[in-house]
Amino acid sequence: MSKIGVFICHCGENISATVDCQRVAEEALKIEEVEYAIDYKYMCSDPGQTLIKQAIKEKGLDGVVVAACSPRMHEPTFRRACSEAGLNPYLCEIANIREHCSWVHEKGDATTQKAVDIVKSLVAKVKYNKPLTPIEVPVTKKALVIGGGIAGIQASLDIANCGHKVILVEKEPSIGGHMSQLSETFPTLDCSQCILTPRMVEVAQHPNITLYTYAEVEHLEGFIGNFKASIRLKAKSIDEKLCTGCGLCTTKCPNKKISSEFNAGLGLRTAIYVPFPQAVPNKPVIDKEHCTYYQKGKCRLCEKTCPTGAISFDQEDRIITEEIGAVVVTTGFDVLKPNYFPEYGFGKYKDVITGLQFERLASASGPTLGEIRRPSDGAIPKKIVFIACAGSRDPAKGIHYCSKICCMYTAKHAMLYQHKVHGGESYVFYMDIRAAGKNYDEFVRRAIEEDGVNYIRGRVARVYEKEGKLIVKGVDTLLGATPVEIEADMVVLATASVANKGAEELAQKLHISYDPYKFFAEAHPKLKPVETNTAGIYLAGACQAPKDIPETVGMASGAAVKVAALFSQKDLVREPLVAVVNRTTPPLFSTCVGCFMCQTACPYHAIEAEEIKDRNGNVLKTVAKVNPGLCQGCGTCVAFCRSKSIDIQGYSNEQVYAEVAALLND
Amino acid sequence: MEIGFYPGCSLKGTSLEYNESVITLAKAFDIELVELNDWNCCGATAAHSMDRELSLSLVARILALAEQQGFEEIVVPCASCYNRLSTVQYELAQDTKLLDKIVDIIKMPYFGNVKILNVVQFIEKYVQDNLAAKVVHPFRHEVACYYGCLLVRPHKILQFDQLEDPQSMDKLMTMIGATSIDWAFKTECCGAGLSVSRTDLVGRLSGNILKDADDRGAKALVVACPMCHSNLDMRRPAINSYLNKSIDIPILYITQAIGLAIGLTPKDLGLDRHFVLINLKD
Amino acid sequence: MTKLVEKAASLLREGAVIKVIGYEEGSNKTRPFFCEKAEDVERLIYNGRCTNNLAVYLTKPELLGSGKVAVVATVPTMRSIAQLVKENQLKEEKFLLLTVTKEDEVVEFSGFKEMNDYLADIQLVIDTKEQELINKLDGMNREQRWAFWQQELSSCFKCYACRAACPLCYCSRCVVEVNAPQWIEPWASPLGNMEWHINRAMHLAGRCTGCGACSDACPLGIPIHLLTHKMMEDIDRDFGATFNNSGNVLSTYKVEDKEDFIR
Amino acid sequence: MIKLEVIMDDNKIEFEPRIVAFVCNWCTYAGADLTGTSRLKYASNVKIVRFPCTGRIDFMLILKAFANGADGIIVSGCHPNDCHYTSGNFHARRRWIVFRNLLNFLGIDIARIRYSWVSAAEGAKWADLVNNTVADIRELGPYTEYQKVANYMEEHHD
Repeated sequence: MSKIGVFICHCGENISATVDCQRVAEEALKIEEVEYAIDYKYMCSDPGQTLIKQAIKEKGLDGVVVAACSPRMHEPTFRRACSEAGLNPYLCEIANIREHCSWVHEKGDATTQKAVDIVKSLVAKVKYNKPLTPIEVPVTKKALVIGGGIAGIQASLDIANCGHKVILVEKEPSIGGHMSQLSETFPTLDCSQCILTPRMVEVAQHPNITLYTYAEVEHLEGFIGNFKASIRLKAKSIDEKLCTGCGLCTTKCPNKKISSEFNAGLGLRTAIYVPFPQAVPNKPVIDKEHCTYYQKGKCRLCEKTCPTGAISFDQEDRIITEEIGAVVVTTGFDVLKPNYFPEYGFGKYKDVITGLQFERLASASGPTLGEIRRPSDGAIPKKIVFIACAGSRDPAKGIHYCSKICCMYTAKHAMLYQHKVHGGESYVFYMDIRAAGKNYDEFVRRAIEEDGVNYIRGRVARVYEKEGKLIVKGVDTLLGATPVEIEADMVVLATASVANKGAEELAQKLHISYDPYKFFAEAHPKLKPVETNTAGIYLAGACQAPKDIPETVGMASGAAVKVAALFSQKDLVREPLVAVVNRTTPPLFSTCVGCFMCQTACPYHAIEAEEIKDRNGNVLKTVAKVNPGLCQGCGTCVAFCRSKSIDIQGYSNEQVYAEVAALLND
Repeated sequence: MEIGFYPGCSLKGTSLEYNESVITLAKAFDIELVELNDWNCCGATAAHSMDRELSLSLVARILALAEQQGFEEIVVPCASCYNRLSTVQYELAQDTKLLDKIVDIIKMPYFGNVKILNVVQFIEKYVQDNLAAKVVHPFRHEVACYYGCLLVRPHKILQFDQLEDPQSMDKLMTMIGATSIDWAFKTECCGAGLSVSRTDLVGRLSGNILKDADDRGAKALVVACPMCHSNLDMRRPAINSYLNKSIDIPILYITQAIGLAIGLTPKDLGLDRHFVLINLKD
Repeated sequence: MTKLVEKAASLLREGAVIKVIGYEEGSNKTRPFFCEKAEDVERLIYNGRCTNNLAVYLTKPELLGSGKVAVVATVPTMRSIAQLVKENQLKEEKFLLLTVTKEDEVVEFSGFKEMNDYLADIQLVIDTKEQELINKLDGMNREQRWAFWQQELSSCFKCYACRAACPLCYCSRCVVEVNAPQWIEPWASPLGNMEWHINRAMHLAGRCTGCGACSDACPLGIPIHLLTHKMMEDIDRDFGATFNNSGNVLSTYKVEDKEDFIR
Repeated sequence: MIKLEVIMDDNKIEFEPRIVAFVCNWCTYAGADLTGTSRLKYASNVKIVRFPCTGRIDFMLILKAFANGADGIIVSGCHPNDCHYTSGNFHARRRWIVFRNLLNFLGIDIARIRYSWVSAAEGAKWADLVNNTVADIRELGPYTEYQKVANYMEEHHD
């Protein structure tokens, strides 16, 4: 016979407004083996918890059901209270009568009855609860940061400065990310590279940071505190120990006409290349796809040129494994390919470019050394049109969401244009101006009022070329939908920010969730913005949603603190809600017959074969065994076991069976 | 083989030559277009802006007739009919309550599974594969393919070609030896909605289209819509007076252009019915 | 003396195996025969009337003893053996597998792999009568099917002969013997009978090799094998799991598995 | 026991189906929490049983729910590719495909089992799912066919 206590919370009026809590308590007392039942205004408050603790002691309760809000909210609170009163915390269950009852139904008998039924089913369950002990797991105090943009750089530095080891993996030959491509940054117009490159160097020199560039995460297994990552180090075809970064090879490479990723396609690079002069590490890699030697078997000019003999054509990709305790994902974003909009002629007309390309034109390190010149003929555009929301907030053709950064960078672009091209005319077609942020709106006002940028509220229908001009046909909705036609020399599209390509694949490798746009999903939109639903994996920067630099840096530091907090504990304590294969007396040893169907069902490779041996070491039987360190408690194996030899703690067969029966039986 | 055919009113009146050329072209590829028995108006005129139930019922009856007469597919050359038929089929598929109501009105069984083909889709499906082999007089001219509004939008419903930069007619024209020019007015409005009431506006809108094609060196415009055709062809005086210049580019239905390429006679293709003379020099 | 008898005699005489499991003539049908002495080999027969699935004995160590055992396997027996191997139930060194061809030649397999290769070329044919019955049931409406099965299952008195005859029902503790919780009432009852047969079918889903031993064993002639056979068909259609690549259909998955009922 | 029958205007007693929902903790349970947080109203006939994952849901629990008097059942978890445990829902999906075919072959009314994917963000979808299921089951009426089989003892006493 159990002695169960039932505690019904009013949650102020949140529950009691539609559920008759006193009535629930009365009905609960009628349930067999319920020793005590009481309702109270705020069960989670101090006096409320004291009520539970006292009852446990005074009535000698061996099971507790708290009927209150969702267990996802206060299950830990009430379990802790039970534990403080000397009751094993796993003998406490939560009946969710708020989210699943009082908030979703009108006041009335049916609602109260449903609350009673929910209480009944959890009382039935708790009778079969068993005292459990948390599992303690050691933590590997080394973090993996995936992506070497500003988010990854900041997170790595913060974690490393807390005294923990960091592995930073970047898929490109250099760290720096999109920020290194930017000209100047809003709203201060300070030079992006000037503020970024010192951080890049710091990463390279930090004793706690191991940097792998031209590398990608292949596989991640394990769980919080105990991950194992395989990282593919792509062959750079360079012996980095010998290479001095002199750059002679890049001048001799005969293949000079490769579109430069760093210059967003506006510049050219060689097949052996350093993406940009300030790259970290400042050593070249050979792009095998474009290298004459790799493609045709002849050339090796770079090899002949290299004074230190650092070129190594037969290098192969290497895969290394690292044991780590936490992961920060900082893989950033990509820009929507504007061929979404054939009506804007991107790809067809050379002088229709993306915002990112404009950044390169405006950058002192860019293909035009910072002069705004048309890609087609190098002329300075006298009239330029910026089209905001090229893809963003466009459910019909682009994406639903706002890319957040375009209003600001478009204002910056127009401003930079006005500063660089005196007497030039600039137009911005926009839907709304979203300039929420410190000094942001002031910045946009400055562009309009001081620099004379013409803002036209309306959409552009079409861009086409006529007699060397780009005809931009749009509408001015503030002038009563007047059609506007501008003969421009250049058009800049503020293309939408989208998830990085490969984001979905990476999410599946890491077992983290993502939204319909393939941005990684945070664990809670407000309260857990840097956590993912997978313990031990954190997010920072634009891989979670479009964001600007200050936000990204803030988020990266936030993620770093989460990692540091995890690493500050000696051991990680895990919930003991894991699967167990039964054991019994010889000669049966276990009812498991060793068919190992459970093994293929387990997503965590947590099921091992255990050989049961006699004293002489002869194998008597081979049965399944669950590794509690690896098991995450999904219970998929349990449902597959024909002989019911595996069960899961906390959701055992007896528990759920009793719960279902009690829910339906009046 | 036989395929269902819904001509609609234009093809029986102002665009007789479209009707002739579609049928002749199909015949050249051994396809008989069988006109639906007892067909009615598609409701493109006033019905769909005045009375929703009527406009749905008109089309539902047409599609029900096609089902009844055993057609899995029907060819609908008029872009406006094609648009109405497709839209109604889509709307009825989305809303079962509405469907019940309409079935109750037309008093005919309706399953909504007849496939509706516009003329370009018809050519792509049944003509294209054997086309190259049949070309005897390659159509060696610069042409501007003009799609207009009804053939490609709304994309959500029609799911045909690229909304802003359609290419299907351009591809077909290339197959018969033509050079299709890149131009900016492929899907601009020709003013069909104002064709009768405001011919001055038709002159302006169609004029802009024709001027761009002319500026870019097109020797002919190729269309697949009777409204586009009549505006660009019949309203040429209004156009020329708006442009202050005389443009004599002829307007051909795609079926006529292909027909000429495979050696059908101008008469069979109804070329003599046009206002602007077709006088293309090889 | 048939070639099978010769082979068995030589295996036993040379001590290559301690027993040969095969068939002998029974009162009016054939029956399994555990031949342990060379002088009994003449009783071994093999023909189309040998229908018992001998694989059922291979998971019972108490019947096998502690030496190598030869098995005269029919095609259905071999299919069951193949499945048992996939489920880690048979040790290769324990068995010497034999089969007899249409021409009465004895084939000796070097191991499980060779047996699988031999099986790969043989199509699984579902008996036409059975297929007709399945089709008939598929053609009924739901209420009729319900009535059909309620009628059929009402005569089940839970003797578990179906379980005993099935080579793949080798659990040391069957789900009907689990009592915490008591998933299935152990006595015969309308609910318990249905739940038992659903469990049996689900537990055999993707594993059943279609030998039909279960319904042959049923003393009341309930066509219970239709349940597992129907599942074989469905699984084959839905997951493309044919006999040769099946084995573990239910505890594996494909991302592209198709269904039309989860909304 | 509080009376659960609703008296309709025309004095007809409307049947209130009893429905159990088997949901996973991470998506649908959280989604149903969101329904609550958003204060969306839905029918009170459905009671939720929480599982760590749809992969955990034993097919026998569905049969047991019917045997214990459920008129309808909802089974719901994370959308494909979104499983908290990466693949529990894929295993569950395959299991339900097979199980559903078997039940149908046995003449069990599979229209009474409603499968869905409801994510943690789909609070409104959960409310719709519940309301639609309640309406559908109400249309189908009580599952007396199965309950008769389950309560064969009572039958004998009658």
